Amino acid sequence: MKSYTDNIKEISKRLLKEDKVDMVIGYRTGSVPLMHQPFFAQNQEEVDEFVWDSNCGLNLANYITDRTERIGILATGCNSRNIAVHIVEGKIKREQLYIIGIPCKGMVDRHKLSAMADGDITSVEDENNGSITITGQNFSKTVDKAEVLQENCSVCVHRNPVIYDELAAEEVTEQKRDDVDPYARVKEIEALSPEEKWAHFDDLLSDCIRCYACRNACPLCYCPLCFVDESNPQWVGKSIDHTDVRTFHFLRAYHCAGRCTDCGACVRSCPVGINVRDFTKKLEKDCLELFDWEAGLNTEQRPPLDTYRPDDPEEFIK
Amino acid sequence: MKNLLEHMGIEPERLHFSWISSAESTKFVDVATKVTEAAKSLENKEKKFVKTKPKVA
Amino acid sequence: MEYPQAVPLKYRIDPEACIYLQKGKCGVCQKKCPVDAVDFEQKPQTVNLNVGSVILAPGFEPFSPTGLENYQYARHPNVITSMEFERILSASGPTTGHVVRPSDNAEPEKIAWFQCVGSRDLNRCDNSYCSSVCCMYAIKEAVIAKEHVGESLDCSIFFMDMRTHGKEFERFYESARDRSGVRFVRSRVHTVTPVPDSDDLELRYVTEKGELKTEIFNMLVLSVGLQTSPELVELAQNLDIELTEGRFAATDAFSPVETSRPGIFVSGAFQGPKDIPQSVVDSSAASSAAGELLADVRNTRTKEKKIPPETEVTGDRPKIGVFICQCGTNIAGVVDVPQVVEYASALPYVELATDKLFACSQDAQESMSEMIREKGLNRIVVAACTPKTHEPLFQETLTDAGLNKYLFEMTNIRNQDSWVHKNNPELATEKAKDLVRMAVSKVSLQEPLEELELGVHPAAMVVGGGIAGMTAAKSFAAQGYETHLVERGDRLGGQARNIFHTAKGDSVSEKLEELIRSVESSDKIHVHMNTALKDVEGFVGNFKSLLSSNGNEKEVEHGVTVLATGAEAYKPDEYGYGTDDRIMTSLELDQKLKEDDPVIKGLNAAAFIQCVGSREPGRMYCSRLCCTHSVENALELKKRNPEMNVYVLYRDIRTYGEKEYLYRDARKTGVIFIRYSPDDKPVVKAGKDKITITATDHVLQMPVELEVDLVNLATAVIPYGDEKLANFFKVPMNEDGFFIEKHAKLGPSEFSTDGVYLCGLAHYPKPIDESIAQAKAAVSRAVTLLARKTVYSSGTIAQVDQQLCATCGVCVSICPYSAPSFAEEGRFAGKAEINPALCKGCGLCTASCRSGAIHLKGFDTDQIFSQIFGIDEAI
Amino acid sequence: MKVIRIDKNDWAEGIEKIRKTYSLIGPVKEKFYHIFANLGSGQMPDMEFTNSRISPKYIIYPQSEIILKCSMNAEEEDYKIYREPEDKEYKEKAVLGIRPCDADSLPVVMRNFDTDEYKDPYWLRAFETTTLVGLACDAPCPSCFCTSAGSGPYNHKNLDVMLIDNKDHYLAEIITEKGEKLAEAAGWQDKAEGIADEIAKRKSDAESKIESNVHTDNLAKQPLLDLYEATSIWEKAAFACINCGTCTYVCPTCWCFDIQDEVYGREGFRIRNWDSCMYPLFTLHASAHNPRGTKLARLRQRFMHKLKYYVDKYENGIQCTGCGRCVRLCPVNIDIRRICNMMNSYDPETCTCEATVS
Repeated sequence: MKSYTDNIKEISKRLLKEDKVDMVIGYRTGSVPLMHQPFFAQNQEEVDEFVWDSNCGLNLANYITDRTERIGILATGCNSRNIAVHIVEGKIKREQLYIIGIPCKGMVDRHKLSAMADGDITSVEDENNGSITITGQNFSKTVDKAEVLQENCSVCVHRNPVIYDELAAEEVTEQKRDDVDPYARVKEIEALSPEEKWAHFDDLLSDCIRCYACRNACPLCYCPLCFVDESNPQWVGKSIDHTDVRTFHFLRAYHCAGRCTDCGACVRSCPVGINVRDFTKKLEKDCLELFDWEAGLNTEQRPPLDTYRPDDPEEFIK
Repeated sequence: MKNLLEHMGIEPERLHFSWISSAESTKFVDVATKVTEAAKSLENKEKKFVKTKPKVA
Repeated sequence: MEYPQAVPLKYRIDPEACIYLQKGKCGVCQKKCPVDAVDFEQKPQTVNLNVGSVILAPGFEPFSPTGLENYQYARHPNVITSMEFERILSASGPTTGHVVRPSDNAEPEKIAWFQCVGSRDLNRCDNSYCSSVCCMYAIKEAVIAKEHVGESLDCSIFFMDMRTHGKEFERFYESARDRSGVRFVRSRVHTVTPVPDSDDLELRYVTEKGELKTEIFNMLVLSVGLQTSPELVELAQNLDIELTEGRFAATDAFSPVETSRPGIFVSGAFQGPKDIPQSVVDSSAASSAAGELLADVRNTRTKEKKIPPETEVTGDRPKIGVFICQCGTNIAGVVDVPQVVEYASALPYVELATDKLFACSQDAQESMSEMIREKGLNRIVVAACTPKTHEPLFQETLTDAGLNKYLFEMTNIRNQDSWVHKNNPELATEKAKDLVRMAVSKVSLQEPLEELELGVHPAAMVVGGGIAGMTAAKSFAAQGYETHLVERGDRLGGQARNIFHTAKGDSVSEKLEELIRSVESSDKIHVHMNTALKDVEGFVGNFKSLLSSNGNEKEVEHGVTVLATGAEAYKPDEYGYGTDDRIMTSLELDQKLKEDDPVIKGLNAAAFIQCVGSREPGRMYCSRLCCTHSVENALELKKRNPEMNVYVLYRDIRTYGEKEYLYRDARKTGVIFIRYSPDDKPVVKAGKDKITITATDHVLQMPVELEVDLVNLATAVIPYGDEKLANFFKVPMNEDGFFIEKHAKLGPSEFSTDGVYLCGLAHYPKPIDESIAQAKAAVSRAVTLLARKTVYSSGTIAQVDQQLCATCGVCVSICPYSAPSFAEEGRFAGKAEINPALCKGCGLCTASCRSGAIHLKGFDTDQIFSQIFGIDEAI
Repeated sequence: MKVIRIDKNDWAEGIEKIRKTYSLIGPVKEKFYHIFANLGSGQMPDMEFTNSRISPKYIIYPQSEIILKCSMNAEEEDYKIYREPEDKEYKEKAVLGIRPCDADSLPVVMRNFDTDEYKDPYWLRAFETTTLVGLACDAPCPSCFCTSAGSGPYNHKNLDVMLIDNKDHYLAEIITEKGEKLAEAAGWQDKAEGIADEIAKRKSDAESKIESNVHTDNLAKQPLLDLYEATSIWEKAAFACINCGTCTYVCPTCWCFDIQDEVYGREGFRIRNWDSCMYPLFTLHASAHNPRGTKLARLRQRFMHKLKYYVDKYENGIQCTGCGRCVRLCPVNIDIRRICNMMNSYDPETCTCEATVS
């Protein structure tokens, strides 16, 4: 995927040179494997630090909230959708942005790869032929990239950016909902009995340390004061009591309903590997089914829970 | 909201939505009674989302 | 007390039944009454009032079926009238809402309703008009009865034509049939006989297919009609006003609330049988008509009230006064009030707790006011009945005592306590304590709130130059207000231009020309033709609208807006419309009639097909006016050529009210009515000479072929559904595209958005007289605002804590009143702010703000939480 | 110091013995990762692990801990009167397999919980009743830098016992009396003689495997305010930072906490929870003013505290033992090694520094 990186550098340099933008937001190589760092370049030298491969999993839309500069930003399908949500919600103006669209082939799951490794991974090679090689002190493994994709990427149906000013590579073929079922996992949970569901989420959240990485990695969570941080009234207890932990996850997910693009930043950033998407994906599915809505596909329409229409479904009222 | 609550294991019987106008007192009594009974008759008596004892150190 | 909604809600003595008045003995009530309210010495008084105009709203009396022997009403306890059944359904009625039949108090399994009892009937009574409301109320009663008893209750309605022509009624009918499972039987039952050895009744009737059937019911409800009482007829004679054939006050289609005597106006069922929304429209229209007459003397007899300056309480320790109402025995009969008083006086910050026999009575109010001043109370709790009716009263007392009226909390220990727990007084007393404690904990956190005083720009804008719009403009002008009439087209008159006659046979065009002339010549009315509304900003009392006409833009300021944007006729693609000139819509036929087209006289046969585009999936509403219109035109055709064969193919004939006479006359003149069902619609084939219509005859149950020369399609009335306009004023539309009024019954001519009103076809299909009435009604509502010169915003409004605002815009998007917007300048530029004049305090934004930045004053989280945690103590 | 030999065949048996007097805590693989958890009866610690994902500081300093308790029932005597919970147990416990770097965090944390003015009873009681059976580290992670952070893979100075895995047996250095007591209780008495050289070699082998390090020599000398104002360090790092609390929560040396009162039913609890300087609420004043209102200020606080204020105040190295967890788990790859080296090499004259990770 060298060409991606080269193209990104080229475009970024041009934008900075032509003074089209004040900064370009991208990634630079991380100091540990699987972890590239969101990074902004303001000059040509800094642009040279840019990198693009399948370890760029955090959502860059998180970094443009309320910024006032003219910004060039890399955007994959989901990132671009979050940028669109940001524009709708007044967090940034479209005019401020020069969106460098990145047709995306998915990001690798750092939790999955670390679990596969026999020891610590020292380097990761993202081959162009769709395989990933991880190397550690005493091992080296090559795996099919498709198998180690983040789950959200493997079921992604919007790999190409929905809004952009320029593409850094040719568009990739989109997966169709007929081919991949984005909601397979949701359906599995839906099929459980209430007790099993409760137990599933209890287990899911048992490791949560309430570090709020999921919330803070999420571009949607930009409130100046999050409800969990409010002290008067204190909606949620601050300890790791399981009721409080669940309340946090449940309400955070609900706040993202109709806005979440399933970018997977929450899961990727979780230090203990909780699949927070078990909450958000359900809401995504409901929004699609009830309101025919997918988040961030345009910059005009507000998400369904922000608006009321007389024809909103109300089967839940009995 | 109801869907998500159910998704994470709150029984559908525990959350109920009805339109009841201020004039429909009997309907209100009915609905309230039915919902209460439905919730009480659930097999699992464990209170969900109710903090009874802090499960911390 | 005559009925629970009586105003004033006071007891009176029926002199006919009072032993004391009749025989001079007894007088027990006088001895028992603790407040000496009984006075046997009261005599009727004659009071002379000098008034500028009179509005008659004396209502109706329900038809009494006592004389109808075949229905067994007078003889059998289980045959009751619909009015009696209403009482059975009422929670405050004799059976507290339990559906039981009178004979044995047992829950019935099968109930039948008979329609048109005392209506559409010349044989057994002389009410040949349709009472308009019975179909709908019968369906409602059946549905509610099923809700009360359960799915298993068998409800059958026996009817002739189902007349659900009101707004949203058709859908209700459909859902009653398809979802609630109410059975509709098109038949007039001829015999009812009691079943021996039981309390049941046997019905014999002929089905649509001609079969004779017998069926047993546990109970029978007679849907009685509306009629004018003999006393009213006498009153009318005394007042020298004309009555109609059905003994209703005679009015003209173009002045629907004016009686034959100038200065005397009429509203409600005395003008003709009608339902609540129409009565409310009428009453507003009548007051508008009276207002036009009396505009010169407006405010000459009013007195201004003196309000003491407000005491500053901020920072003071709460000193709470708790007033607990006994409501006579309503509360005290169940709740141990002294115990609650004792309990309340020990609650934190409570300075004083006391009970009142009737807290709402004048003397109680005065003593409350006195105690506030004497004890220096700064927060008040009243535990009584419903705040909906009584809160303003108590708040006024606070204001009179110099307290900010928001330092008040009311809790309902009657409707929500003593009434519902009357069998459990001990628990009811405990619950009353809980409710009082909750109110006390909330009130201690209440803060004085400010109401913003806003000026009102004394001008109106009317959107739409049809008959409703022009009537509104004219009425505004007559009451002294500058009016901007905005019409997007190049001619005034709207749909009325296309109409030939009103139902009463008046020529529309003459009256219309007269109206246009008077509008155009009025110096108060500014007519803006070919003009579109580009933008609207502002709020009640202070709108600024940008008008655009041929590229020229102009801003007008106005305090109120009336939307009278009308509707258009459905252009059908069914029944061969558009393929043959002989197949036309009703309006096209009107045009021909108006022009006296010679073709008409030469026709041998003509057919009217009803419900074209109405009462169909996707447009599940009745267009209300087409039945009357077609029947009237059928008569007109017969008049022009009595030899002509005229057919009306219909589903239900809905000539409601006194329009029923037209239907009667049409049948008399030989117009043939053929009913079709929506799943077996007539088929129209245009041949060279004749048009052939094939339909199934409902009497013969056989296909019939009609050969006609003209087909009139009675097409639906379709609103414009102008979303942009709706958005300008943040007014809602229903799924059909009609505007949604503030309240279906009580606010038919206004929107929930303050300062915006509606009338005419944009609200719902209606004939000219109803449009005119509604136009005047809208003006009446608007003028009550304009006349005040200033308006006060509510103190209970939302406020943004801008430090916490995430600028996500959910509030802006979700508010139905456009109250939130983003601040344009200042320290918090870009953050949301709420216009206090627009905010209704509904709390939508507060609830949907993810970052918790919005607070609803008077219902802030700490106030609500203190109340909730107040309950917790009870657990 | 005594070294004993524990045959791996005797290992389980010894553990069964000490179960009677100690509650045992050890590494357990849960889902993908190891954590330190209570060992149920018969459960053995999984000693084949690199290190736990989250630091085991919670054994002594739980993330949420009830410190006081009261009744919320108005009829009861201690209605709204906080008392120490009676059911709080401080049973002797033994942590098996704790890594030296994590053990070395204890004296760091203790500087906060055990001072002349104030002694934290909860932390101290838990600490005093805990016996640490460490496991020397032969396969450090590439992101470990303990040797340059005052610790090391064979650093035993804060352990009671240190185990060295020697194929079929462990060599156990008995370092303290607590350790002695535990070894006795376990019946591990097989003295290993003459292996000092071997241990020294193992130690230097392990140390040589530590690939990365931090430079701290200059930190104390750096003028505080210059570092504070070194925007070239803070700006880029703060950009990526999402202000989650991951680094502080996984860190063995972060000690900050927040105290919350909570009501459950009819009981009230005063609960001490970990806090994080990454959170905006951390220093939020009641006046609504926040002296560390920006992301940059918060990120700077974390590193300045660990690498400058602490250094200056205690003169005992940096507040970091080089476990590398924050490096591995930071979702945006903010690397303390890089920041430390930048701070160490910062030249206030030119406002430049070396941004290297070695």
